[in-house]
Amino acid sequence: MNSTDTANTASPETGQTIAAPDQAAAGEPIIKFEKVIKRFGDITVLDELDFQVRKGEKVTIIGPSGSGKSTVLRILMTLETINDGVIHVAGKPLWHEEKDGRLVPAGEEHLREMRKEMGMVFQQFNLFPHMTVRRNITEAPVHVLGLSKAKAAERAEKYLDLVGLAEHADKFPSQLSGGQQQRVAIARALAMRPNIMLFDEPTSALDPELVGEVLNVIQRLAGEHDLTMLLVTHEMQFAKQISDRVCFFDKGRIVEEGPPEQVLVAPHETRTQEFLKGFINPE
Amino acid sequence: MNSTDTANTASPETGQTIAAPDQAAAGEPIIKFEKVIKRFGDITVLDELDFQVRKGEKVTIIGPSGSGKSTVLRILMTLETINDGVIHVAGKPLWHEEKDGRLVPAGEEHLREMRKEMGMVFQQFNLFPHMTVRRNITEAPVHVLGLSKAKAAERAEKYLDLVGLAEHADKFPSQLSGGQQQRVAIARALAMRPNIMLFDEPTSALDPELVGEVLNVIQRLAGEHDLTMLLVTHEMQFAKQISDRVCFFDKGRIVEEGPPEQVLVAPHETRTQEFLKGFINPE
Amino acid sequence: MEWISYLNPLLQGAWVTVELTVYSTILGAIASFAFGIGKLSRNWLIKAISVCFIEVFRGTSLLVQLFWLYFALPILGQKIGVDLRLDPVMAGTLALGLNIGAYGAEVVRGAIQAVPGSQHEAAKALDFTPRQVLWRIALPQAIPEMMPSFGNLAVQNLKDTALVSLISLGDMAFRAEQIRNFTQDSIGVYTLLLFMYFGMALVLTGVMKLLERSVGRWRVGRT
Amino acid sequence: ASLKEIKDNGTIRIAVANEIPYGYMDMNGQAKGAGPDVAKHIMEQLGIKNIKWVTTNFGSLIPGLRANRFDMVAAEMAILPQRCKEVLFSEPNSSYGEGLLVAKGNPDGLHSYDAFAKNDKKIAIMAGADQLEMLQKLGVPGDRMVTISSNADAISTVSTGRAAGYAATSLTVAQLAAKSDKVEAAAEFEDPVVDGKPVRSWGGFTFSQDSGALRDAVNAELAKFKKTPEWQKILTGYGFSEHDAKASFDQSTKQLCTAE
Amino acid sequence: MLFGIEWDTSSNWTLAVSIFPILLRGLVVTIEATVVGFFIASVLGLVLAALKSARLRIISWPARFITEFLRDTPLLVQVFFLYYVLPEYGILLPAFLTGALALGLQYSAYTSEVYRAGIESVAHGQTEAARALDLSPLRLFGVIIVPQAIPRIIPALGNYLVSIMKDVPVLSVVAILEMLNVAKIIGDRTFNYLIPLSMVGGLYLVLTLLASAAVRHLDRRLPKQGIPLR
Ligand SMILES: Nc1ncnc2c1ncn2[C@@H]1O[C@H](COP(=O)(O)OP(=O)(O)OP(=O)(O)O)[C@@H](O)[C@H]1O
Ligand SMILES: Nc1ncnc2c1ncn2[C@@H]1O[C@H](COP(=O)(O)OP(=O)(O)OP(=O)(O)O)[C@@H](O)[C@H]1O
Ligand SMILES: [Mg+2]
Ligand SMILES: [Mg+2]
Repeated sequence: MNSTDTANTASPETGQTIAAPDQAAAGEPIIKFEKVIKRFGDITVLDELDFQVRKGEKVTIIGPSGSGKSTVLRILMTLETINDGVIHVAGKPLWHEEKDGRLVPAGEEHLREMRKEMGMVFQQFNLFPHMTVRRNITEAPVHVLGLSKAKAAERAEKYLDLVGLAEHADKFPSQLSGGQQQRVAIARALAMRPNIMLFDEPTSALDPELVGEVLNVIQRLAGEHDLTMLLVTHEMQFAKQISDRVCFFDKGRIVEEGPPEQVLVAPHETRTQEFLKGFINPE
Repeated sequence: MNSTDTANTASPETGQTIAAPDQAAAGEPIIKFEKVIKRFGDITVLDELDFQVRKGEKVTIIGPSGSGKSTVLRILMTLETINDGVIHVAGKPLWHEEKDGRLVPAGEEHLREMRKEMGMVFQQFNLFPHMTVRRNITEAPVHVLGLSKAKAAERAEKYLDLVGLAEHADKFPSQLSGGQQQRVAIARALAMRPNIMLFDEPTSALDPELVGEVLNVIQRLAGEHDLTMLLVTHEMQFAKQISDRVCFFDKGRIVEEGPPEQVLVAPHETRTQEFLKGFINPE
Repeated sequence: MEWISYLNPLLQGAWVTVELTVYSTILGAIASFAFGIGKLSRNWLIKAISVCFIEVFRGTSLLVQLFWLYFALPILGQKIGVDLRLDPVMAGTLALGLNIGAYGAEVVRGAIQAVPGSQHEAAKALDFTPRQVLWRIALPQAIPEMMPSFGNLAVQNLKDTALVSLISLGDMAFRAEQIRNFTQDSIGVYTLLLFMYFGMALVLTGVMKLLERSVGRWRVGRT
Repeated sequence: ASLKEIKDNGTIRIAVANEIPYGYMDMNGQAKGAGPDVAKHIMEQLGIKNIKWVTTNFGSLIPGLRANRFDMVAAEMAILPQRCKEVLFSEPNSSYGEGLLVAKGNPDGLHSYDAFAKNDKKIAIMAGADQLEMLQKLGVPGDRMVTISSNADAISTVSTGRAAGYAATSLTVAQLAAKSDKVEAAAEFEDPVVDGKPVRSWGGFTFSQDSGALRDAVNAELAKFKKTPEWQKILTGYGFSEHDAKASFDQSTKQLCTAE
Repeated sequence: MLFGIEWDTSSNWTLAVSIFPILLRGLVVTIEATVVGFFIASVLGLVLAALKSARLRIISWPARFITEFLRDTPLLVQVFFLYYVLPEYGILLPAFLTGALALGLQYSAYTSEVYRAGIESVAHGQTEAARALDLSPLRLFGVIIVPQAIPRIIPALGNYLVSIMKDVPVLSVVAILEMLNVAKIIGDRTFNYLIPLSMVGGLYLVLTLLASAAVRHLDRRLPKQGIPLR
């Protein structure tokens, strides 16, 4: 954030140079994986993955269980480390920082700075159960961003309104339905004003009846032009509606990607076709 | 099973009389709820429920969480008692038995006899984790039906074949995927040769990718003309394919029922319409 | 009834028992958190100290600890020229508090570790520092988890106070011994004593339940 | 604490071992017995107003003095050479012989400690008491001695047959016998003879090694008090015979401490 | 001298060396009391657990009360009670048995909970599945529930075995010559408590660490999903 001094004169066209995030032109990759390798013990979960997301783009990741979908998001959020390769977020290397002109492994300070770019919504909501809905949302803005309590509460109000839960601010998460909890989780992530939102199967822990209300909120967010979205989901119909691009993952690689109409409806690859057959009615 | 001496001369047409199960004509109600009331503490879960299933019929129950869907199946399996009303299964009262010409509350012996009519498949599989797959299937035939071990093993073979898991007979449940476990559970229930199969959300604990293999097995069973099936599910597409009839439950009552094309595609009741809206793509 | 006359001296002893229970439970709670959190520390020295404390006080008998503090520590003090003579109340409180604290430390550690990893991840995603995660997220969630175990430990502690009678502290058990010395009425004295301890334990259990409910209020609701 | 500190504070801590009649607490927490009653008089004379009584196991009396848990012991502890190495004793305040507590009717016909060296019965003693040495010298093997932790346990130990007899001073035995009709003092008890001398004990007040001044002050007052009839009344009031009282003048502490 | 073994007070080291065999004699008693106490607790706990789960309240309530009472009163007082009160009713047990019985009684309250929790922890769904298959209650209990409960029960019982061992010193109050009592007597005679009491502490530490490791090993060896019985 305070790096406006570095290399912001470089041509925005050459993706290699470090550009200050605020000036990354739309269409410029805000997320960039280059030959990223991730292993858990013996198994290789991401296998020289190359992957890019442009600023403002809405990308959906689909693929069978264990193909590494969550791992991509978790690495971005620095919840997992990588074994090899380079990742850039908003023009800056995620796992490295520049010191005296050389790239060195990132310190905790740099990682915290990078995480501020992103917000994440988890499959299991992961609300803080011992705090009211409002505290859940204000806690980080107050103690991480240093907002005043009043300011943070105001912000909480705003995002609760956005997800349609203004009147539940004083309840505890256990008093809400799963769908409501997930909407609070979205509000909580938004209150940190991230440029990128990561969603990891946000509806798969929900009763089928409650899926709709969460998808509605996400759909509304997808309307925001500036917000970059990376979404893992099994809701094919929804993916088709909101995505600019769909990536089909298998065994840690992207097998097929493209506009949803192509990947979801008329996939080229047999692996994709097989996978989609498992879903009763992709169209 | 050894009750062929009772009342098997009564006319099969009059549903009131007690008919031996094997001779209940197709089209005759094999399951009949009359004004059944079920309460848990203060809350009334089934509210004077009237409900019938004919022999050989495939009925799907849908409805919001807490509407009493599981409770219907659990009562049939005598896992829950009822507070009021009468239930007949295969022409015999479930919770009562005839003694000296009078109906008295059923003893354990009668309940065991009645349970033999039915097999149940649970959401959480509930396999016995300390037994091999084969033992899971043979345990009850050997110790309940009194089959010889060889005979029971043969039968296990047959049903494992049916669910496509013949080569996994010597594994323990923990070594199988969720979908495979659920198929074993189906084989286990079938090995008791029930006339009625009860399925309580058999796929909702499964990874989306594994749902298909279980539904396939159930679909194959649905082809059997004699088997009565009662299925609770949220897989609307599947329900539409296999059901003779769909019942929409809400608050312990049947709000709407009829052929799947009507209930799922063009429901009359607003409550049903609202519920189905939650599902992205019922059709 | 003869045993009515026991009641007064026993009640005097009961007060000592109560005081001792309260002091040592407070000391135990402090030790529990200090060493329980210490055992999870990334600093190896703090971790080693915590592990040693926990293993030593859990691994030896309470009565051995009590006798050691009361009889052996002064001798050790003499050897190194420091006055380590503890009076019985001090020795009793220390032994009871540290002993229960070692068990409590494991409870604290377990409860903190039982906070799901997903909570840590959610907090990290919101950019909390590790210290903030411990104090704002993990501990507040862990405390209600600890309460049932703490309740059991408090009752355990109450029972253990009876052992201080063996270093001549005038608690309830000690008074009972005195009365029996005097009257030789074993049945009366011990029956009364057992029921007094039982009553105190029931009260203590009730208090801990109330406490449990008050710290876990957020756990009400649907699930 | 030193004599000066004690006088300044006006408070002294005195321990008893809950042994009737030497020193014990009654049910209301009042100190009683030959030791405490004499000690109360002495403290009055010394101008020390408050006495904090401490009850402890007999075995903890000497460790307690050494650890400064109390200033003085008024338990009529027998003055013995090996104890003189650990603590200071006042001049004798009393003397007493030995006794044996047995079950009612003395079913085993026991009349001396010697008997236990010859038969296979068990004999109870109190932890830390001097009967242990006595019995060892008489040749009673260690595995037939049952150690109890206080006098209070003696009646039940003997009456229930956990031990055939309880070895203690004659006074203790008489007191215990009076408490319960399940036990009695062995009649015609023969004093044990150890190293050629009949056993008799002399009891006094006990102090830690660095409390010489306090011991001297107590000695001075004790000598004065022992000349008065009140002193004799205290002793006889607790069951000591006149012979016991008189015999307390027979030996000096110096003699007792250096005796072989 | 104790157990016919003399000690040498000339220095701390010689004292430590000379009393070691004496302490080992005490250790044997400690282990004996632990084993006997544990045996009583295991059996009595099973009885209490069975009574507590009885359908008849006239059986289950007293059993619950007894469990609660045993759990909430100090072992020390229970030892005294048994030692002094039982003989008044003509029940005269040797001191060792009295002590072991007290340990067994106190811990039966705990073990009864272990049995109950072990059985209840076997998933509710298992019972339902067995019922749906019409297995008899006996078969359900013996073949489905118990084999799955055992891997949960055994380690918990093992932990109580260690706890019992740590409570044995309380029996010293009725003159049982277990390790701590032996050390205390040596201290009373030599006026050096530091050496014998520290040695007892060390021995206890070794003993409990070994025992806990054994329990953990057992816990790991037991198949988590249960032991199949034929
Ligand atoms: N912490 C971990 N330790 C070891 N292996 C892990 C870990 N996390 C994930 N894995 C493995 O990495 C692989 C990919 O996991 P990932 O969670 O990214 O898959 P996914 O595509 O999100 O699957 P799902 O649809 O089931 O969520 C899996 O094989 C998984 O077992
Ligand atoms: N054992 C029980 N004790 C108390 N209440 C119960 C019990 N079992 C079920 N209920 C209540 O009965 C109601 C109906 O439960 P049921 O499980 O039949 O619903 P359902 O339609 O199967 O819902 P879901 O889709 O969540 O499985 C719910 O409100 C539930 O809370
Ligand atoms: Mg995932
Ligand atoms: Mg249900």
